[in-house]
Amino acid sequence: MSTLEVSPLAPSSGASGQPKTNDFSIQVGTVNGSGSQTANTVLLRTIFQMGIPVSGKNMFPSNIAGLPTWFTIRASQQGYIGRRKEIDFLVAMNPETAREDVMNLQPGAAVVYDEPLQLRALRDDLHFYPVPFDKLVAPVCPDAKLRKLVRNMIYDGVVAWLLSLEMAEVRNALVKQFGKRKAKAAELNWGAAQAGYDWAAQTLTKTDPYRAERMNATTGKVIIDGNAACALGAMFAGVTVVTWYPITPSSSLVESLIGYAKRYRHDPETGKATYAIVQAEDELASIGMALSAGWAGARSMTATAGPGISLMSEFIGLGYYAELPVVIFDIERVGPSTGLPTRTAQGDILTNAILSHGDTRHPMFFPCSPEECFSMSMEAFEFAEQFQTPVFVMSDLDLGMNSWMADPFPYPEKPIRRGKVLSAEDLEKLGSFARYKDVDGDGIGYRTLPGTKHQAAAYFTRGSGHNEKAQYTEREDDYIHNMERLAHKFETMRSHVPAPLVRINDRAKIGFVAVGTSDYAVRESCDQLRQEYDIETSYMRLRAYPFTPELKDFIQRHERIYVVEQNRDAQLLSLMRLEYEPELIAKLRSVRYFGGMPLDARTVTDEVVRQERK
Amino acid sequence: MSTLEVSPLAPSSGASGQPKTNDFSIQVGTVNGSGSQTANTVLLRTIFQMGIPVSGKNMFPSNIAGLPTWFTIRASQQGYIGRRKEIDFLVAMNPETAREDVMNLQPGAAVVYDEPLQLRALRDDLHFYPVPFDKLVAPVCPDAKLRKLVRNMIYDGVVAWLLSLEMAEVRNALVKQFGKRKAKAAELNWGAAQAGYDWAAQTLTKTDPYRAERMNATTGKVIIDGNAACALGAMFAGVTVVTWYPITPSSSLVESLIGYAKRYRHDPETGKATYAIVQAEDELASIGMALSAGWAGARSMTATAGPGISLMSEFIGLGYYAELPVVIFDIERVGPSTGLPTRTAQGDILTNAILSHGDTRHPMFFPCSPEECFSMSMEAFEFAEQFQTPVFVMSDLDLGMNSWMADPFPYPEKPIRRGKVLSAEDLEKLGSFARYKDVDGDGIGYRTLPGTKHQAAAYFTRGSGHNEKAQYTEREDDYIHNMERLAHKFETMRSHVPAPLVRINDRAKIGFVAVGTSDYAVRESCDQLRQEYDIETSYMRLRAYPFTPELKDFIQRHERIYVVEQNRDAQLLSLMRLEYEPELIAKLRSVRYFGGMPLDARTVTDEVVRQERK
Amino acid sequence: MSTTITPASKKVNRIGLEVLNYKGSKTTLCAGCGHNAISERIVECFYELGIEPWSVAKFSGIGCSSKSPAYFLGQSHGFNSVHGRMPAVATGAMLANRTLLGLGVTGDGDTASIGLGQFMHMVRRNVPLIYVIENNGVYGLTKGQFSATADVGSTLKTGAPNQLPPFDCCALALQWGATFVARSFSGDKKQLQSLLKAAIAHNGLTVIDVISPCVTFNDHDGSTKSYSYVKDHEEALHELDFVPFFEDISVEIKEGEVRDVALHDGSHLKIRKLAREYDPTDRMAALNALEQAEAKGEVLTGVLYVNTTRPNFIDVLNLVDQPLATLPESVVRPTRAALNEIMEELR
Amino acid sequence: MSTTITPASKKVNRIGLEVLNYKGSKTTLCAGCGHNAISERIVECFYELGIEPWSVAKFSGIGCSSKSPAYFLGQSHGFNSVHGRMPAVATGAMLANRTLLGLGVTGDGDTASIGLGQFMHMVRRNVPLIYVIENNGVYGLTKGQFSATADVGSTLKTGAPNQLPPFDCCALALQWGATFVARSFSGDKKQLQSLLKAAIAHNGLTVIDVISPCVTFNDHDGSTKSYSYVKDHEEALHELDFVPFFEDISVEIKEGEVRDVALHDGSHLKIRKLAREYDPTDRMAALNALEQAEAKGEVLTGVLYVNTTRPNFIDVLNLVDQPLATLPESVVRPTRAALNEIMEELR
Ligand SMILES: Cc1ncc(C[n+]2csc(CCOP(=O)(O)OP(=O)(O)O)c2C)c(N)n1
Ligand SMILES: Cc1ncc(C[n+]2csc(CCOP(=O)(O)OP(=O)(O)O)c2C)c(N)n1
Ligand code: SF4
Ligand code: SF4
Ligand SMILES: [Mg+2]
Ligand SMILES: [Mg+2]
Repeated sequence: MSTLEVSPLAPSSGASGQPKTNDFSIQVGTVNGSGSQTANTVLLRTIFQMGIPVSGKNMFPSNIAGLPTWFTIRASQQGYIGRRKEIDFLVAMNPETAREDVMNLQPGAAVVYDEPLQLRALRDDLHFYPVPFDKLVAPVCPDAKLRKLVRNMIYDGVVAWLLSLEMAEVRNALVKQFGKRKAKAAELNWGAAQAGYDWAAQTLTKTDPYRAERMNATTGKVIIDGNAACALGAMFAGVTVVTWYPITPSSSLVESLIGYAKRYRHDPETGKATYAIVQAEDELASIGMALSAGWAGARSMTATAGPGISLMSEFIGLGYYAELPVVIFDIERVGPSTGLPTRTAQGDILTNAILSHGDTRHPMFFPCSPEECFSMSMEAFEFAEQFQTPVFVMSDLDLGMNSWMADPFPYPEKPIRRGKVLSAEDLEKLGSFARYKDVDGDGIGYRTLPGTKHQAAAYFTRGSGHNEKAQYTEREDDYIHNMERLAHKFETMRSHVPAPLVRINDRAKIGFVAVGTSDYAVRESCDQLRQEYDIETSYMRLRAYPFTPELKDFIQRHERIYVVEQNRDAQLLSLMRLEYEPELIAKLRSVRYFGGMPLDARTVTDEVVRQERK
Repeated sequence: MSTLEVSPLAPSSGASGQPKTNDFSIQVGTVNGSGSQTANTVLLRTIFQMGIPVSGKNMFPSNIAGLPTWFTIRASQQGYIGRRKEIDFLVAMNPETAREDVMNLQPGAAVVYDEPLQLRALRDDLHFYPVPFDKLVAPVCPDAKLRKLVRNMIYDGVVAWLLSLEMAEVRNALVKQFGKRKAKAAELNWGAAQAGYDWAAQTLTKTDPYRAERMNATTGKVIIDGNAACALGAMFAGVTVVTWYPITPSSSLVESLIGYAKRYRHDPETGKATYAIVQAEDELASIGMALSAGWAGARSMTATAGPGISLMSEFIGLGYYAELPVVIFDIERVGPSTGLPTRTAQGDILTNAILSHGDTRHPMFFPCSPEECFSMSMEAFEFAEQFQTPVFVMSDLDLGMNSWMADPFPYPEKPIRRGKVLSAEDLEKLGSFARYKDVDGDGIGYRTLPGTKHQAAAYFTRGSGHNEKAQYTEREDDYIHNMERLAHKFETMRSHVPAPLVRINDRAKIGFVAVGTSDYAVRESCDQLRQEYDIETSYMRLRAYPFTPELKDFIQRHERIYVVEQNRDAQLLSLMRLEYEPELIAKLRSVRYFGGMPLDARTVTDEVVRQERK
Repeated sequence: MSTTITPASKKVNRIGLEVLNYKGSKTTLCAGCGHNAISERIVECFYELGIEPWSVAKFSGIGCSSKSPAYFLGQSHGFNSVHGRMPAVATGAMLANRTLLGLGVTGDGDTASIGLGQFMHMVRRNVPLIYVIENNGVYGLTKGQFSATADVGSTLKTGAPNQLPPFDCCALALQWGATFVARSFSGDKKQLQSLLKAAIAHNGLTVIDVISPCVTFNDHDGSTKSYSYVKDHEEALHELDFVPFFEDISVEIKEGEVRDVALHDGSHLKIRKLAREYDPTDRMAALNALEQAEAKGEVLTGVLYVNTTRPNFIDVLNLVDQPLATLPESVVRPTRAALNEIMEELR
Repeated sequence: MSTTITPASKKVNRIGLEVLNYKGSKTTLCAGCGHNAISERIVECFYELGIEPWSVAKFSGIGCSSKSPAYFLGQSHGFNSVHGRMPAVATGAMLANRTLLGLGVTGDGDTASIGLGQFMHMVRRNVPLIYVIENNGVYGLTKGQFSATADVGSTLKTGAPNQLPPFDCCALALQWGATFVARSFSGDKKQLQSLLKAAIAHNGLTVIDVISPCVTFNDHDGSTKSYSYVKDHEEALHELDFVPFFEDISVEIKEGEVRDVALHDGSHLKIRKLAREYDPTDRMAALNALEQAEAKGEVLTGVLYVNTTRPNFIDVLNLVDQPLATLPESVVRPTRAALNEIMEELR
């Protein structure tokens, strides 16, 4: 049948127009478990190594093999690395989804596809490039068993030719990917890539406008996922007790920590570990171990996602009320209940702020990049020990599991501070201490660690009523006094959490407020609004809860504030509603998306324009 | 030493003034486990049987025996049965607390106490009545082992004489208390009561102004605690599966249900049970069983308190998202974590509204009296099945475990409705159905029960992504569509939840809003504000979340709204802040109390006056 | 070219249903996953015994294994719940409707890690339910971490060895109250079939621990749950034969070394003794056998324990025979007189 | 009249502390509660062995039993956590500081009902810890409902009988990884003392199930956990004698029917066999003994199982000898070079 499809197949309508350089998005539609990961990463790295700002996002199903998966790569000379909905360049390898994928394209997009799929018939406004993958793979990969994997490298070659990517960088990327040890595999794949490239060069005529051109916008940068960055932050923060229970999308955080700790956290002489990483039986156990390790003086953490958060809530309440330091990494995913485990969201913001029964409030940090995953993880450990309370680091699947460009992480120059801990010597001087007394007026008491060699060191920790001396009490006044101190402690946090980042635009009547990965869409949307609608905007990216005074000022400064977030119930905006004056609340508008894909700028821009037009 | 204390001991200062009839509060300070419960209940019932509005509240510690306990009885001809802080009449039996109890009294109060405690020396502005309990008990109770218990009945006799309570009613109360079976015990106690009465009559001279006088304000009424009333509501709602895990203050709810079900829910022929009550291994199991029983078509429930709520949160999220009916009785107690298990609070309001990770919203019913515990329990079961979702009945320790006057419960006249359930016959007509399709525009789909004999009956229930046909999906549009329907379903609830009760005062600039047991303090406070400060008030008692349109109107109607609640973080007010326009929010003020005692009117009045003066 | 319909596919069972009526939606598990084989056995058994699909309720937790109920018995209600809490979910549904045939399918992580407490309490209650553990020693769905049934010395793909002793769900089950306990291997069609059929006939809790290799994360040499390992180390306790109550028994009975276990519904489980005498009604003997097998690195399969006398949880609760779920108002709402009586007592 | 100070109260132990230093605050439990007796034994043992109070960490869940850590060792840090999750809490603290002497005190509800899963996983890990179960078969603090260790046939005050079989925490512990397992009775001062002392010397998880009658809710005739019942049905496995490592052993050793178990710190647990031969190192034998005792309605007390070879969880994790909690920055923060190396790999 392939005779039916003679390339080049320029679109009858939708002229290709002037070349689009370093500004395109590629989507590869495959089946998970088919080993397309390598081919996709190589494609990503090639563009990265050509100095072009790039990001890669993996849309994978919640199963292990056989279901549709999409990998999207966005190259952007302006440095937009958030998701872009419109696909310019489709590589259709999955028979199940190829047709729908093609139908979703904008006119003028390009489609590289497996010839037998006969997609060409579907539309006449696209650039079609049918590729006989099976024919091409056979010669370069004699071993039939391996063909399924190597096959994918062929599209790397074809795409390389079409986008004029540098094959030298494709090779470098391959070597990087396979490392020294797997040189043979690297060669095999290189062969396939070349075969694809050569075939394309001989057979195809390029009719689409997309092309890459070397820049130098990525020099010195690294590519890393947020989970690995959090792991590094924890390791350099000196974490000593890590307890976890596997759950997507948080597992890879602890798993990469395991890998790094193996290399950098063993005693050179004895080979013994300076850390404990324990896979618990469930999240009740993992948080219980972590909390109590914090109680006993360790820098402790756990990582989880939605369902784990729910299971941890009883213990988190104990942590709040008994005042125990621990860092909880919540890598958010979609949904109540099991939801969509492999989709991204910012859906635990409100839940975590008040997690557990009774009156509670918990601090949250919101990293938006690998750099911040690294730095904020370290800050979170300091903060947890300074305030003797559980701290949530709120990441999400998009940040945690996708590949991001980042500046190399700076080595932490500040020494580790362990908070208000009394040593035996201190006790010798003081004679005694009252665990829950607000000595310094900041709401934070002094604690001692079990094992402190002093008769006055001991105190009794409990989740039931206690007075300043940590003695059991059911007295009305003791209880109220203690709860008011806890509220005061929370107020103290406002001047110690990471401050927001703000871009004030004096001509702007409206401002954006967002946290975490919504940042990329918002930043791009600011430009879209200016360029397409000349609407000027200011922008404040919050980096923590409780909110700092800057947020209030920012709201006051503007007529309308668009709070952008990735959940249904406007959870971030809700937290603002809880504490602000009506005049400020009156200015708050909500832009929400909760479909599980990384948030894109167009969605934000359209919604803002819609509301502005009202 | 008793020679030192010759009664009568009128206060040197603080003249007794004119008699105070049917308006006094009695506090009995004892040690828990000392069997004062009987004596106190008899005292309560005596006043009740004399037709005087009365309430009894037990302030007990979180242990089983040996710690201080206070029982307060309030008699009020005006019908105020909320807590009153000021004690008029103290019965001091506990050496540990007697002194502090006496020091806390208002001038002019009366103190009946165990002579050896020598309290008289403490103050000269009180009416002291020392009683030689040991001397009096010996003759009436030969068996020394029993004296500790019988001893308490003596103060009933003494108090009866001092307050001129009718001994005939004391006897009736005793008989009622012990029932036919324990006639001997009743006689023994009766003897003690008489001994106390006779001794008082001969020895004491009454100098205090407090006295009781027969009324007819209690005719036909019953005395019952809220937990028993909820149990009866559940039984008459036709509950079939009850799962629980013991926790104060909810245990007695299920325990009284066990008692009633044993009597009224067994098949007369076979003696088999028409219900299952299962003590689970913990709250994860109890809610899991209850949810799934609801899924399978049973009317199911569980009862718990704070810590149990936290443990249930993962399953509650499943119940919300998979749409499973279940009723959860949350008998609120004080605190985050273990807190003060035997003190009362309204501290789970915000937690329960959004319980579980991700975007969730849950309906809550707020009973404030035994009558409503009965009626709302029944409504809750209907509502859970109508909306196919978990419903919280928000009671508290004060309502659940204390003794309340109530009108006899009316027999439910409405037939039981089971919501949108398709039978085999329905399916035969329809041919097929889509579990999560919004056929009727109310956001509620139709379900089938497992075991329905029809090929089209089956569907697959899951907490992961599902489409209208209940098929697995990870599609963006399916997920958004379903979550929006769930939000719509929540909106539909507004017109089906129990409506608020409102008292509009046309001359009032300010209004109260409260739920549950805060009602008694607020109603009394309204009168205090009028009488003492002539401040007129309107009052709306909410009975459910989500809020109904009436609340908005009520807020609009008034200049300032005082939201009264028993927690630190203004949780009820927070829920209003989440959904109302700034103009309405601007009117909201907060009156909070979180010390664990039942809320009293004076606390409310003082706080309102303080804020009004500002 | 199109395939011609073979008569086989038109075959129906004793209640007139085709095998198609017992299938579920297409599996999304890995090709070759042991779980898929188990799903197929389930389809066959329910088809062959002619069970009404709508009388069955399927339960599972979370995991690859727990996904599988979507892939069999598509005409039965299914409840894929939360991780590790399926025992409570199954118990609740059986309380609501005792006439359901409950079938739980779960994983080793779901059961022995997060779910161990609920599993043990379900066992203690002897909830009438078929509880199938698809045991691969790893967390498949989260990409291959160890579960609490991973054997000492088995290694992850990364090469990390497991150093903690495994829980043996069969030992736990038979020691603490389950009344039918067996072990099998996803690759052993015949044995698994007779076990499932016997389980369907059993009245009480059946626990079947099925070694079900994870071809993606745990089918390498280091793993004691790999196909090769189990094939080499499997030691079947005995040959099994199952006679449904609607088949004539006499013809089947063979004298001699055959032990016949009569199940509550009149069907028979016939166990042909192998060399060693093995009495499946002796709990301690069963424990010892498991202990010895483990010491020898063997996987002991077959019926480990049967108890046909202990009452199940529903009987202990003395529930009426009809499903509680659908009792009429007249039965579940006490009379006006009852309410008056209660009110009188409270006056 | 005032009491004159007796010389006894001035006595000090080998580290110069008075018994007062080992006491806690006044108990708020019921007079006569078995738990109080256990608290007293703990005070005596730690005093007599001269343990530094500040080297001990106390853990508990929620319950009357779990309140008791406030009533002994007032100079030790204590953590009264949440219901049923003490195993995780104790494990976390021991990970943070391996030099602590961990003492967990909990109840049967806390351990066998809500906490069963965590208990089993702690056992599997052999966490170095003394885990004392104050077993009264009921929930004391919530006023007397059955726990999962209530024996079949025992009745509530209301007369309701328990119909489900009990979990035997000793059987569970010794079968799944605990390395020192014993049972005792709160009324048996001498035995409980030597068990606690041996536990202090043991390196690994010690589980001591102490029958501790609830005088308020479960000390009536129907109860198999009542004083009278245990007194009548107790059968001590053997006489125990404990020799701390700092006492001269030779003089103590008696030949003949005495079995001497050397514990890791050099101290000795000497078990005098009674009539029946009993080998506390044989797991299956221990299980059988428990099984038989239960059948006979006996309460078997003494050391049921000892294993001095299995490494504890801290050793399995290969942790440094110093407490992780207080390792210096130089040790826990990798070098600048390390970070550079990592960044280079990511370029
Ligand atoms: C509360 C919670 N924690 C963690 C997870 C993540 N999770 C999903 S499946 C799974 C393990 C499944 O292992 P197993 O039960 O053995 O099933 P298998 O995939 O091996 O068949 C985990 C930990 C979850 N879904 N819920
Ligand atoms: C999550 C949770 N559920 C329930 C309770 C209520 N509760 C307190 S103690 C207890 C049982 C204690 O029984 P046990 O462990 O045997 O201790 P005992 O009082 O008998 O010594 C329960 C159910 C709780 N505190 N937390
Ligand atoms: S990952 Fe393992 S368990 Fe999961 S489907 Fe694949 S083979 Fe089966
Ligand atoms: S209730 Fe029972 S367990 Fe609790 S303190 Fe009293 S006697 Fe002890
Ligand atoms: Mg598994
Ligand atoms: Mg107990």
